[in-house]
Amino acid sequence: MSIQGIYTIKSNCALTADVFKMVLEGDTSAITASGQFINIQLEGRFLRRPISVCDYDETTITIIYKVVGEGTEQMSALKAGERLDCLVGLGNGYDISKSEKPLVIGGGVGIPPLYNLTKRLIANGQKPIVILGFNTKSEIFYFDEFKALGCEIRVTTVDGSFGTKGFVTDAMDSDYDYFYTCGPMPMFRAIESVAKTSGQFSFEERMGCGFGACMGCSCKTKDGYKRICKDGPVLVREEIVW
Amino acid sequence: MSIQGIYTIKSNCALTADVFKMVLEGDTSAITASGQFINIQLEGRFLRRPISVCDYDETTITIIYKVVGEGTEQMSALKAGERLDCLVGLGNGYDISKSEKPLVIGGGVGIPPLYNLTKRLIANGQKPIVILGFNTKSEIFYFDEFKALGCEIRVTTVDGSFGTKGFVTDAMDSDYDYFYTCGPMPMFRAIESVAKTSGQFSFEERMGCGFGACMGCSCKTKDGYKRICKDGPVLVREEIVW
Amino acid sequence: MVDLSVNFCGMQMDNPVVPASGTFGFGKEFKDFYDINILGSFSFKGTTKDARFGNPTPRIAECKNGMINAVGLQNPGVESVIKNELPELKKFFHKKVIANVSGFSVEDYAYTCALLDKEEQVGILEVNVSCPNVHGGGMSFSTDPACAAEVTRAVKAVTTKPVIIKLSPNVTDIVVIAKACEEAGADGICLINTLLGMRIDTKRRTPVIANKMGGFSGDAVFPVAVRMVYQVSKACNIPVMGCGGVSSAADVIEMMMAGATAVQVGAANLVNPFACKEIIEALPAECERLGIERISDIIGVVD
Amino acid sequence: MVDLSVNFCGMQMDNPVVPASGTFGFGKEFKDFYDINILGSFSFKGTTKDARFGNPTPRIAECKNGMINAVGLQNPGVESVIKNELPELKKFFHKKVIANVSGFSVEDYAYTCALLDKEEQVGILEVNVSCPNVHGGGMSFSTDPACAAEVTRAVKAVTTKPVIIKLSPNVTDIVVIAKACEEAGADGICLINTLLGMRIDTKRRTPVIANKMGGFSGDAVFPVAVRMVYQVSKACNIPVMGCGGVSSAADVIEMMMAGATAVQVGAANLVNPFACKEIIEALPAECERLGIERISDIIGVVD
Ligand SMILES: Cc1cc2nc3c(=O)[nH]c(=O)nc-3n(C[C@H](O)[C@H](O)[C@H](O)COP(=O)(O)OP(=O)(O)OC[C@H]3O[C@@H](n4cnc5c(N)ncnc54)[C@H](O)[C@@H]3O)c2cc1C
Ligand SMILES: Cc1cc2nc3c(=O)[nH]c(=O)nc-3n(C[C@H](O)[C@H](O)[C@H](O)COP(=O)(O)OP(=O)(O)OC[C@H]3O[C@@H](n4cnc5c(N)ncnc54)[C@H](O)[C@@H]3O)c2cc1C
Ligand SMILES: Cc1cc2nc3c(=O)[nH]c(=O)nc-3n(C[C@H](O)[C@H](O)[C@H](O)COP(=O)(O)O)c2cc1C
Ligand SMILES: Cc1cc2nc3c(=O)[nH]c(=O)nc-3n(C[C@H](O)[C@H](O)[C@H](O)COP(=O)(O)O)c2cc1C
Ligand code: FES
Ligand code: FES
Repeated sequence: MSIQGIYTIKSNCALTADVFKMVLEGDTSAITASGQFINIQLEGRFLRRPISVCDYDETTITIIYKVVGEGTEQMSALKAGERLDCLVGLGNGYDISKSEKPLVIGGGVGIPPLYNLTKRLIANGQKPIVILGFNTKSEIFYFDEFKALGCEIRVTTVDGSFGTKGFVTDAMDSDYDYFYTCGPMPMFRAIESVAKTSGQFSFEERMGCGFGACMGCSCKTKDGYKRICKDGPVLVREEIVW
Repeated sequence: MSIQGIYTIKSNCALTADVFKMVLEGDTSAITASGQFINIQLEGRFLRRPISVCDYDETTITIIYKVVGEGTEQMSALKAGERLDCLVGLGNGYDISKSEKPLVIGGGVGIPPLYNLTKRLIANGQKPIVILGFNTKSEIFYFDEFKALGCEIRVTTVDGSFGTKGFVTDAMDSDYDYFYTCGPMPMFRAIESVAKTSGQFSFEERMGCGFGACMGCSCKTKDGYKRICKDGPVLVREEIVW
Repeated sequence: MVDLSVNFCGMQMDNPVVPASGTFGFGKEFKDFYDINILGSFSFKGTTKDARFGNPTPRIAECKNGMINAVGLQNPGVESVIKNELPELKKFFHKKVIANVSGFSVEDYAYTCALLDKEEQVGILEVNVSCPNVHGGGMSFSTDPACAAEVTRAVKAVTTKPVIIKLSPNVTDIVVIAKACEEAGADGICLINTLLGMRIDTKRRTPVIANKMGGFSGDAVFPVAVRMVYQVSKACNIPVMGCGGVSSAADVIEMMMAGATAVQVGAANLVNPFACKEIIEALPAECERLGIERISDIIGVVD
Repeated sequence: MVDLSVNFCGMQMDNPVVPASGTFGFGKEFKDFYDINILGSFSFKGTTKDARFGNPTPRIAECKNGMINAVGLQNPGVESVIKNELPELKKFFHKKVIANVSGFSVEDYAYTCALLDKEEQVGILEVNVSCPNVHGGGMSFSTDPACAAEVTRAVKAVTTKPVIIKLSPNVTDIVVIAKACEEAGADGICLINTLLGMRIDTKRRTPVIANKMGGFSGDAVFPVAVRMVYQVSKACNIPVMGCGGVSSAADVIEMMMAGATAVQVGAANLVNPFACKEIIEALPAECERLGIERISDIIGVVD
């Protein structure tokens, strides 16, 4: 069950040229799964901005966001101590009961929700291999943080400036029994075409509400329509209509 | 010639339950006469708020305003150090070349512009008598400040709780050769019906721009139409169509 | 104590605040945020004869002080609404609900309304005529007085419940349409639905919304809504349900003074799920500030 | 270097930014703030055959993200404009100006345009048809395609200058009206004029504006303007001057991608007298950010 609350910014700093990490303090009791998101109200913007939970504990939520437009630009200028109205605990999140040795595959700003997911998989005794795809070395973020979780991390860069040259799919040749992914649509299509197992994809869609009321974010699945914000953002491979 | 500038709030404090005084710091070179006004941009409000200059010097502008709606409410919560975008030096202001022994008559929040006017009249060697009208004692503001200017001050209150009981017109029985007034329309009508000399009235009107561009504030005068914001707010008794 | 109650088309409501169709689903998503029995009533998601997926996504675009939606009447169809949604709703909402009905032919409307007429939970039928008429070259029923009247008559013929017609603001003369509905037997008018708007993604050089254009609503449209509520309530003798850009108690009062008997809140619910609760809680103080003892006294008080 | 120049109806402009009629007077009030020769051009205050005082005050109401005006076409009349305003303007504005003309009969329009046709400072005649037709029961010329076409023909007959017709958005089908004007010989279309809106002073229980209703404009109306510019530019073969809610360089680009060849800025000038200057200065960087080398390349680029 999602909640609305006022969260205090503890920190907000750049990880790369246009990717920022913000830590929010407040009630996190509504977060029940990795891959859920929060919906942030920004002064002077009509709609809220949906951002995945990258990590959380009893009192803080960490988010990582890329500046792509006016709202995220505005977020990047917020200072510690400022307060934000957020809806928290939105979406279904990843179901981690399905795997033993999964691949966790992230591309660009699809990576953040996979951090808490990986942490949780490890805590649960599963053995994830994490593949992180970036365009180039200077855009890499959270590599050390993932490393510190103690599982295998593979990085791909399109230009080969770090790790394997190529796409995340160029690093998928291992034994795995499942996969969890978040990232851009072209990456999803590539994974869909090579993946050997079942898995879960986390989708993005423009949202009116983020909590299931407006039908703004619907998508067709093999099991009928689903709302990305409420029945998603995570969909299982088998139900997705590409 | 009016200017646009960013002004820093030096102080902002209550004079009565709903009347506040704000001192702004910035370029005051555009102010050339008593009775001119500034037009203040407030965060989140589409139109600016016109407020008379109560007093000014080389670097500061003092305004006095009553909380009557959302904009003035918002102004009352502003703190020293905050900055405001203002258009400054708007309107014609009072022409003080016409009198030797004038009455200066203000009602409620019509009083502020008369403070600088009175100061200027005295500096100019004229001998103003100031009549300030309020509803009741608790609403009186700037009495001491006017007093300190060293001219005769008469206060009227509708309920008689201070000074003469009644209206400003009940304190007008003296020798005078001209008058300057600012206040509500009923007061203007009363003055118009008893005044024995020529004089100047300062009007209010809802404004689109405040600098003469939109024709939002026009009024008919005997000399054709005038814009309250540019050709006014001060009109001479003889030209006014009541 | 301020009396907030109003009577809209015979439906007694504790207060005039009604979430607008399409922004409140079938109530489920909001009951987790607050007890929705505090509402005057609510208008459920536009329901059609058959289930509809609606338009392709993206369906939502942000605007300064508003949003555009092109949901396209996604709903499970009237049979499913009656079989699944209404029984579910009954568990947590104990007042009569407003049934918002859409259609693409006069028969569609009559069919859907005839079924909903039998539902004891439904207090009022709200007929959204801002839909393209497939037999009329795709022109909306709401742009032609004769079409709007025809829908009104067809619906009135199949129900004994009060019928209100929800009008589109995208017309030259709203009064002509409203009067045609009144003459055809409408018990009330609801307005406004969304203004037709568009935003462009300048990076991609495409419309933001897959459907290109969509329905613009939210704070920005309030002055247009107030104007139309005023015009229609002065011209007609049936009550008006005001809607469009309402997000505060002050807005509710302004809309009622313009002529609305009850007031719907749309997009504001999406941005702030507590919008209606906060408005209802703020209304008594706002009324007191303005010297209003019974909110029903101010309906259409402006000349 | 980004090329900001555009050619609108044969008028070569350094940039597409044009202050809208009624928000820039005859330029005088703005020349004290900045050198207005940086503008593409500007559209002067709506001018009529005879001098007009306009409507009673209050004429202005504030809205969330916009304003309502009911100035009522106050202007000194065309003779005085030609005798006093244009010579005055010549002293500080060295480009061609757009002459905004209003009228209350077809003859009015023709009379005023015939006089302005002789003025070498006038580059384009912008005919505002959002005025009540006194011979047509007060209905606006802009709500009927035949009326709008009649005005267009009458004006075209008395001038060799380009004629653009400025349309009201308060219509069911803007495309029908625009096409009627095109067929009648219009060289371009300007849209949108203001939406009809209303605000109420809830303390006094009266409309804020003496005239009750008025023209709503400013940021809030932008999505409606973008939509109409898009619809009309797709349907017509004559250039469109976009207008409505523009207040930034990004808005100008969005409006042009929707189909506008040049873009007018209205209410924004009133709130920020430097609005157009700031937009013109921001345009090159905004174009670079979006990979635009020549701004004229993006006109109507959206499918
Ligand atoms: C479930 C979910 C989780 C997300 N998690 C993250 C994350 O962890 N990190 C991150 O950087 N980004 C994330 N995004 C994308 C993020 O929401 C957008 O980048 C952001 O809303 C852009 O806002 P803006 O004001 O900067 O852009 P603008 O283009 O100015 O925004 C205009 C409107 O479009 C919406 N919008 C624009 N891009 C997107 C998008 N890609 N998805 C959804 N709405 C969009 C905005 O919310 C706003 O309503 C997520 C999106 C969704 C749906
Ligand atoms: C030339 C001039 C000088 C003024 N000087 C002073 C002064 O020194 N002290 C003072 O307290 N007040 C003064 N006023 C009145 C002051 O402008 C209004 O009280 C103020 O704008 C109200 O804003 P609000 O947001 O609180 O009210 P709201 O009612 O919320 O405002 C809504 C809109 O109406 C306008 N408005 C409301 N009341 C008035 C009014 N009386 N006159 C003009 N516009 C109005 C607002 O500016 C705004 O655009 C002056 C007005 C004018 C025209
Ligand atoms: C996402 C969304 C979906 C809507 N769906 C419907 C609908 O199904 N039926 C209907 O009559 N109106 C629908 N509307 C219109 C609203 O009920 C309301 O008339 C309009 O949004 C204006 O009110 P607002 O400005 O408060 O949003 C919808 C509006 C939105 C924002
Ligand atoms: C105060 C004011 C006066 C206006 N006067 C005229 C006019 O005389 N002639 C005209 O064609 N449009 C007039 N307009 C309409 C504007 O030119 C413009 O079409 C409209 O305001 C929409 O643009 P905006 O949203 O940028 O203000 C006026 C608008 C305002 C705000
Ligand atoms: S965003 Fe409203 S239902 Fe998903
Ligand atoms: S307020 Fe615009 S002309 Fe006076």
